[in-house]
Formats: sequence, structure tokens, C-alpha cells
Amino acid sequence: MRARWRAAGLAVSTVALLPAAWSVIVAMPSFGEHVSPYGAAVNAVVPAARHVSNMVAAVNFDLRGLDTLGEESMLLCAVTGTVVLLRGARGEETSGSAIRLPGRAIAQRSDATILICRFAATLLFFFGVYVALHGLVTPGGGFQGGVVIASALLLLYLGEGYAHWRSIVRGRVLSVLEGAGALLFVLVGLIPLAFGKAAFQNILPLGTFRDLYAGGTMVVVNAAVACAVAGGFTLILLEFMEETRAPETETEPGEGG
Amino acid sequence: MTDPASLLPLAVLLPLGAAAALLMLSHWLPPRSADLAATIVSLLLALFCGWLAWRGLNQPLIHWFAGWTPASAGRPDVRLGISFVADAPSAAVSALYALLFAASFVFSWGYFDKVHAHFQVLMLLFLAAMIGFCMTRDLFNLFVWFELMSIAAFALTAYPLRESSLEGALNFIVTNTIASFSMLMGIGILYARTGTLDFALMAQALAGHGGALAAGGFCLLAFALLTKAAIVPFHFWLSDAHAVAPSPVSVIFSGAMVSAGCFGLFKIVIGIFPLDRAVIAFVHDGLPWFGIVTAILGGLTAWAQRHLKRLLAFSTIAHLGIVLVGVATLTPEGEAGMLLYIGGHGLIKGALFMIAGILLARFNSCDEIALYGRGRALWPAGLAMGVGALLLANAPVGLLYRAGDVIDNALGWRAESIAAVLSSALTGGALLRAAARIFLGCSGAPGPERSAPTEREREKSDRPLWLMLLPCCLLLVLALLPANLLEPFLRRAARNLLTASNMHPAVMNGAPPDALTPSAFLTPGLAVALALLSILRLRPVGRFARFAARLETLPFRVLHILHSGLVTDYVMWMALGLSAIAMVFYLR
Amino acid sequence: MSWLTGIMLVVAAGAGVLVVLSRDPKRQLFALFANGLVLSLLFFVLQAPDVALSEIVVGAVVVPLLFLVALAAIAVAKVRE
Amino acid sequence: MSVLPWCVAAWLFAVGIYGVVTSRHYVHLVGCLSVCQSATYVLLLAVGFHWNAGPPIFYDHPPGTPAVDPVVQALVLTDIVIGATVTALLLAIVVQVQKLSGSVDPQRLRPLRPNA
Repeated sequence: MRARWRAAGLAVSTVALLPAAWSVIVAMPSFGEHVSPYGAAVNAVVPAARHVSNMVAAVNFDLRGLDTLGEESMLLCAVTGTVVLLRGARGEETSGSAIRLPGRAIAQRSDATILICRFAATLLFFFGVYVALHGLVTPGGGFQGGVVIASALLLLYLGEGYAHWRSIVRGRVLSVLEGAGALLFVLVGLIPLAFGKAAFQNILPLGTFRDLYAGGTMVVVNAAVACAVAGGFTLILLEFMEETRAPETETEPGEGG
Repeated sequence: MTDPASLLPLAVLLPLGAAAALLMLSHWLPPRSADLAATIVSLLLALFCGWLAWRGLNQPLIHWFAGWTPASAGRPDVRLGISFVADAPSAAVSALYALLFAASFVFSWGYFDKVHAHFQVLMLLFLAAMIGFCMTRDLFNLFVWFELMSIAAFALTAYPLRESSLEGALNFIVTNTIASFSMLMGIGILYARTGTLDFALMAQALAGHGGALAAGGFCLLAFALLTKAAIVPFHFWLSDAHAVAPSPVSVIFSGAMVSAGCFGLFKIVIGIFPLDRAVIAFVHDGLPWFGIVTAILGGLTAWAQRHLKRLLAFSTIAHLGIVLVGVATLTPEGEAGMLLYIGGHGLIKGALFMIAGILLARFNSCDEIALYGRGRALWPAGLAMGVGALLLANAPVGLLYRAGDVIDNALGWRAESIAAVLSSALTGGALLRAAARIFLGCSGAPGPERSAPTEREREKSDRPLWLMLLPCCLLLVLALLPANLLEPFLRRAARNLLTASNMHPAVMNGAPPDALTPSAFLTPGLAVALALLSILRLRPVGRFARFAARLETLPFRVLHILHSGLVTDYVMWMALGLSAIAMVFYLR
Repeated sequence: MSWLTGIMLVVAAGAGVLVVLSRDPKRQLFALFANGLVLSLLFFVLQAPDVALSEIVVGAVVVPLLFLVALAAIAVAKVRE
Repeated sequence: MSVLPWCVAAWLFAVGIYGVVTSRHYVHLVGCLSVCQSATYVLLLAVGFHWNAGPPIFYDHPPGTPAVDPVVQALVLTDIVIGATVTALLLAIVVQVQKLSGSVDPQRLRPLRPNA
């Protein structure tokens, strides 16, 4: 179908959607005046019930823990899919060591770059850990901290160069980290069942309000999410970086085929 | 401890835990342990969900996660936590899906040996997502499982890393991701309107006249679920995704994932909009027409295919049209018929995709014309394919025939029964034609299927034939079970569910007679006639014969052009479909 | 305070259009980064600090980085063609 | 002003769909998908917003003070993760498609058919 027909079809559907969309937009509650009972109840009940001050983290890790477990499984799924898609095509054996693309000049890194990157990478790494740790008290949390840790590990590449970076950041360790984070989260769901309580029940002592380690199992879930996200995103970035150095020889396309 | 409601989360936590453990230990596992673990987990889940269905028949089992029961919110109009509710239909459908996964794991034994259990990890996440999708009673949780189901399916479709499977996966991802974004917009609108995400509270808030927000929210949710259920005009992605996915994955796609879309729509209509007059009017009067058009279009396109997996994909689209009609009946026996149809169709389509997998493994192709007469050595597979084709053609035995009969009786529309007869005859006839060509070597010039898209593909071939045929025959035997074992159970389950959502269903009119009326042989007879017609077709020689042949292939050529394979066309058709639904609502 | 929210919403709409209209993927990288930044500021104005932090980290850093590496991989694949 | 966020959400969704339909490069198409997704962020967060209410973090002000809806923010956090994972998966496939079929133009890639 030629592009003209597609644009025409899209225009027709937009014109047909306009009246219905406008009636929905007008019927929506006016911006900023609407208070939803669910949110108001969370703000009222949860600080006292779970001694935690970050309501978003409380909703994420305790009230609606199952959504976050689904989210972690999605990350597990995407990481496994990306690894299969990218590493599978290159063949299993080459992923261990860093491949060099012949003919690509190795940019000589100046000492200033190496120093600044080492300093910035460690600082960023500890900032990621800080954001993950303070997830239940101030804005932040396992997910944001994990992604900051992943970007810190990538910053190492800028300073150390590809071969050395691959020796520091191992694919196998990352997949274990990813699996361990997800498994820990599932165990947090399973163990209360053994005690006859509901799944994901907060069985650990809740600690004092506004304290760093308040919130019982929420601290464990926060750590599990941080590990899974850090391992997952680093593995995705690592596989993509490996892709930019595909070897000359054409490997057999994947083992599934 | 043995109270089933407290064990309910195991249905989801078990596969997720198994997947995480397999990923973590993937480098140190002995070769076949991943296959074994996955098979055991899915069989365990099939039994567990069957037990839940049995226990949840009269009183649905409810499990509030993290202990946030309704009382803990301190306000009657708020539910702080997420709940799983195992009513009999949801648990029965989950048991069917777990069984299909177990059969697929046995069929794919040793299929992927060089990889570190990645296939089993993705399939277990897929299974967990489908069971969670059936069980949850929270709208955003339903979206999370819908999305996890999609992402696992995306990765599995692109698994063989062939050019066509990657392009098929791209079409699949773009169309389904747009559908899930629109579902999230629908959830945002419904959250603004009702202030909660729990099905029961939303139903209370939307009782009577839900207003434009309920209609808009339903439109966007229906758009996403109809895309997943591959209903015309949202169905284009399905044939590309199924034809290129590995066959054990196609077994799950056609057998389980597509019907989950229809089942999700059923649960949303029953759970959230039972008392919203505008939505119920649309579902009861508008949706059957979508189903009828899908059945007819799917049947016709399936008739004009030569690539077996593409043919099975279009036959899935056709039969999902009938399932959608079952959803739209909104009466206990109509819904019982729909559940029976999902079961029967899932089992038969799973078995047929396994046969396509066997052909791929043995002959590196599943193209009907290329495999002409080469299947004689594999006569057991041919026999199974013949039985499957006859069952799809509504042969008067087994689950599918009974289900189709019950749905016809429940809706009673003349157009619907014609569409059901036509689509079953066309899909059954196409499969009989393919079976005759591959296994019996009957000749016959290819008609409209000559110009259908096809491809030479390769699947791992050193797997023993008995290991591949065993699950296929098991599924066919289950599909041949007399329906009167399951039907009363499903009928009571559907009745309890409808009364629970106080839909006060119409009085239960009697079940259709079980006698073998002569009309029962109309559809299979038509299917056999169509197959014979194409087998005995002579090469058009005379001027009139050539003109007739060209006239005959004209509609099919239009269908081939329509299913162009371009994702940009597909998205445009989806936008048109969404505006069609919105117009029907707006003009009412 | 309400005019700031209004302005940020309009700027977010504009950033979306910018991403769509920059057809060349290399230029789209900068549009994506700008879109992530604008969305993060909008979330900050809508009193959602957690989401703003997450959007900056994902939408403005990791996703454009993924696009960059993907484009590099595509360039390597094209060179080897 | 009271309907502005809903219009911006609808606008972003429509622009995203337009970008997807008229795209000539798959990486550009993935960017348009992320615009489509930002429409859901804007809609969800605007539903939970309330005038002169603070963020739902009771660290520096006591738990009683008026705050916006934290549930919606949790939903958007999950949605951002979904966006990142789908983008990663899509880009991985686009890189492979470039290698195997030599082109990444969504208006020419047809599975199971010779590329026109």
C-alpha cells in the first residue's frame, strides 16, 4: 500500500476519533482539583502502618509488591531476550573475552581521561548505592539506584578501554546478580506463605519512622530490585557494546535455527 | 495451611522462582535439567490450577497480597492491596494453559541444547504471566501481566534469529506495544473516573450510567485486548508472528495466548462493566459483528495459504472470531460454550502446530506444495493431522463441536451460525487439502494458494519422532473427550460468575439436544467437499476455465495484498479499527 | 505556580513533536535526550520526584545511550556489508 | 487550563502513532514509540496531581500535610521500566535485522516475502 493511502487512512481515523476523544477530554475531572480516595488513603494509612516516609516506595515495594515483581520479571525477560538475540548471533564462545575489531584504531586515552573517569565512576557507583539505600526515606529507590550503578559501570569503559573493562565487568557475574535479585524477590513472596501469612507479608520488624532501615521486608525488596536492575541494565549495555565489535568471521546464525 | 486461598500465589510465584533460579544457575546446569525442571513445574501448575478450579466452583478463592485486606484500608471505598481471585473459569483456563505449556516443553525436548536454559526461562515467565493474567482482580496488575506476556512472546518469536523471524517479531512488537500503551491510557481514564483499581469497586462506581469516561476507558481496553485476541482489523500481526516463531512457541501462541485476549475481555466486561448499560449494549450488539467478520475473513485467508504455519495462524484468527461471539452472548451457557471452545480449540491447534513442527524437523519445510507426497513415511503424523483437521471442521465428536453448538444456541443469530459453518469448513478443508497433498500425495493444480507467501526454514532435526508425536496425540485425545464431562462444570462456573457480578443473567434455557442431527454433518461434509474440490482441480486449459480461475483467485489476491507484512499498514488498520469502535460508542 | 505547569506541559508536547520530526536517527538522539530532560522537569513540577529521578536516569541517559550503541552497531554491520 | 494535560496526552499519543506510520528508519520508529509512551506518563501523573499539595515524601514535612497521589507515581515508575525493556529488545532486533537483511526501513521489511 503506498504511503499516500496510509496517510489518508490515518487522517480518516483521526477525524473519526476527534469527537469521541473530545467528549472524553471534557468529561475528565478538571486538572488539579481531583483527589482520588486510593491515594488519600495511602497517604493517611501507610506512614503509621509501615514506619516509612517515601509513599511511592511503600506502594511499589509493599502495597503493590506484585506489580514490582511483574516489572522485575519483565526486566529478566528483556535481558534474557537481548542476550539471546545479540550473543546468540555471535555464537556462545566469543562472549567470554573481548573481541577486537581489526582495523579499528585504539584511541589512546590521555592520563587525564583515565584519572577523571576512575574518580567519576567510583563516585557515581557510590551515588547509585546511596540513592538505592535511601529509597524508603527520600526520593529514589532500588530501581533508580540500580540504573545509576549500571551507568557508573559503563563510565569505567570510557576510562579503562574495552578489553580492560570487559575483564572487570563479567557477563556471567551480571547474569547471576540479575537472577539472584529476582529470586530474592520471589523468596520474599514465598517465605510468608510458609508461615501461613499472605504472600509478600511484611514479617520483619518495621523499625522507627524516617530511619534508613525502617520498613521490614521493604529493605530486602529494595536491595533485590537494586541488584536485579543493576545486573540487568549492565548486561544489556554490555551485550550492545559487544555488538559494536562483531568479529570478521560470519558465525552460524544462532542455535535455534 | 491447606486452605487453597492461602496457596493461591503459588500459581504465579512458582514459575517466576523457577525462571529466576534457572537463569542464575544456567551456567552450571547439566544439559537436560532445564527441560526436566520446566516440564515438572508446568505439570505441577496444571494439577494445582485444576484443584483450584474444583475448590473455587461455589465460593471463589480470594487472596489479598501483603495482607492488605479490605478492612486494613479503614475506608469502605478503598482497596489498598492487590487481590487474586481463583473463580472456576479462571482457574480452569489457567490449568489448560499450564497443560499446553507442559506439552510444549515435552515437544521441545532437546530442541535448544546449545543455549543456557534461556528458552525455558522465557517460557516459564510466559506461563507465569498468563496465569497471573487470568487470576488477578486488579486492573493495573492485569496490565503488568499483559505486558510481561507480550515481552516474553516478543523474545520467543525472534528466538530462531532467522531474517523472517526477526521481521515477524518486529511487526509483533510494534503492534502489541501500541496496544499496551492504549490499555494504560484506558487504565488512567478509568482510575480518574472511579478512583480505584480493584475490579469490584470499579463495578460499583460504574453501576448504572458510566458516562463518557467509562465508554472511553472501555474502548481503549477493548482495543488492546482485541489486538491480543487478533480480531479483524487488529489481527494482521498474528500471521507474521506465528509463521516465523519456533513451533513449540507457536503451540503456545495459538493454543493459549490469543484466547487469553478474549478471556481477558470476558473478565473485564464481567468484572468492571457488568452494570454499565452503554458498554453491555455495545458488547451484546456490536462485538458479535466483529467476531463474524473475523471468522469469515480468517477462514477465507486460511484457505488461500500454502505455508502450513501461516495457514494454522489464519485458522486461529477464524476460530477466535467464534470465541469472541461466545464472549458477546453474556449468558451462562454462552460463556460456558466460550470456555469449552477455548479448551477444545487450544488443544487441537496445539496438536496441529506440533505436526507442523515435525514436518519442519524432518523435511526442513512446511510448505504444502513443496512437500507434495513426501510425507508417506510419516503416516502417524498424517493420521493425527487428518483427525485434527476434521475436529477443526466441527466433526460431531469432542469438545469443539459441543462448544460451537452451545454458542450457536446461545446467540441464535442466523449470520453467526453461517459464519461459524463457513469458517470451520474453510479452515478444516484447507487443512484436509494440505494433509492430502503432503501425506497421500494426491495431485491437483494449486489454486489461490500458489501466490501465498512461503519460506524454506530449518528446525533442529535429530529429535526422536515418538517424543514429538507423544504430546501431539495426548492433546488430540484430550480434545476428543466427550464434552458432557466438562460442560455441566463449566456451565455452573459461568452461572456463579455471572450471578456474582449481579448481571442477573436471563433464565437458563435448556442445553441444546445432544442428538446427532443431520445438520451436524453439514460443516465436516462441506470441508471434505472443499478439500476434494481442490485436490481434483485440473489445470485451467480452456479460455472459460482460465477466466474462471482468474475470477476465483481475484478475492484471494486482494487478501494477499491486504496482509502486506508492512508494520506501517498494520498500525494504520489498528487506528481505523479504534476509531470504528469509538464511533459506534459515540453515535449510540 | 499554575503557569509553570502549563508551560512545562506545552514544552513536553513540543519535545514529542521534535523527536518525531527529526527523521535522521543521529539527530533524533539529541531530540530524545531533550525529551527525557523536559519530561523529567515536568514530573518534578507535578510533584513526582521519584518519577523525575527515574525519568532522568532512564529517559535522558540510558535510553539515548542504547540508541547510540545500536546506531554504532548498525554502522558496523553496514560497513561489513 | 483544566483540560490541558488531557489534550497534551492525546496529542503526544497521536504524534507518536503518526511517527510510527510514516517512519523510514526503525531506530526512528522506536523513538516515536517512546513518544507514544510519554503520553501515558503525562496522563497518569496529571490524574494524580493536586494544586498546592506537596510530594508524597513525608521526610521533611509531617505525614498529615496534603500530598499528591503516590499510587499513580508507582504506576508510572513501572511504566518507565516497561519502556526501557521494550526499547532494549526492539533495538537488539533492529541491529540483527540490519545484519541479516541489510535494510532497516519499516516500509520495505516484509517477513516471509522477498523484500520488494
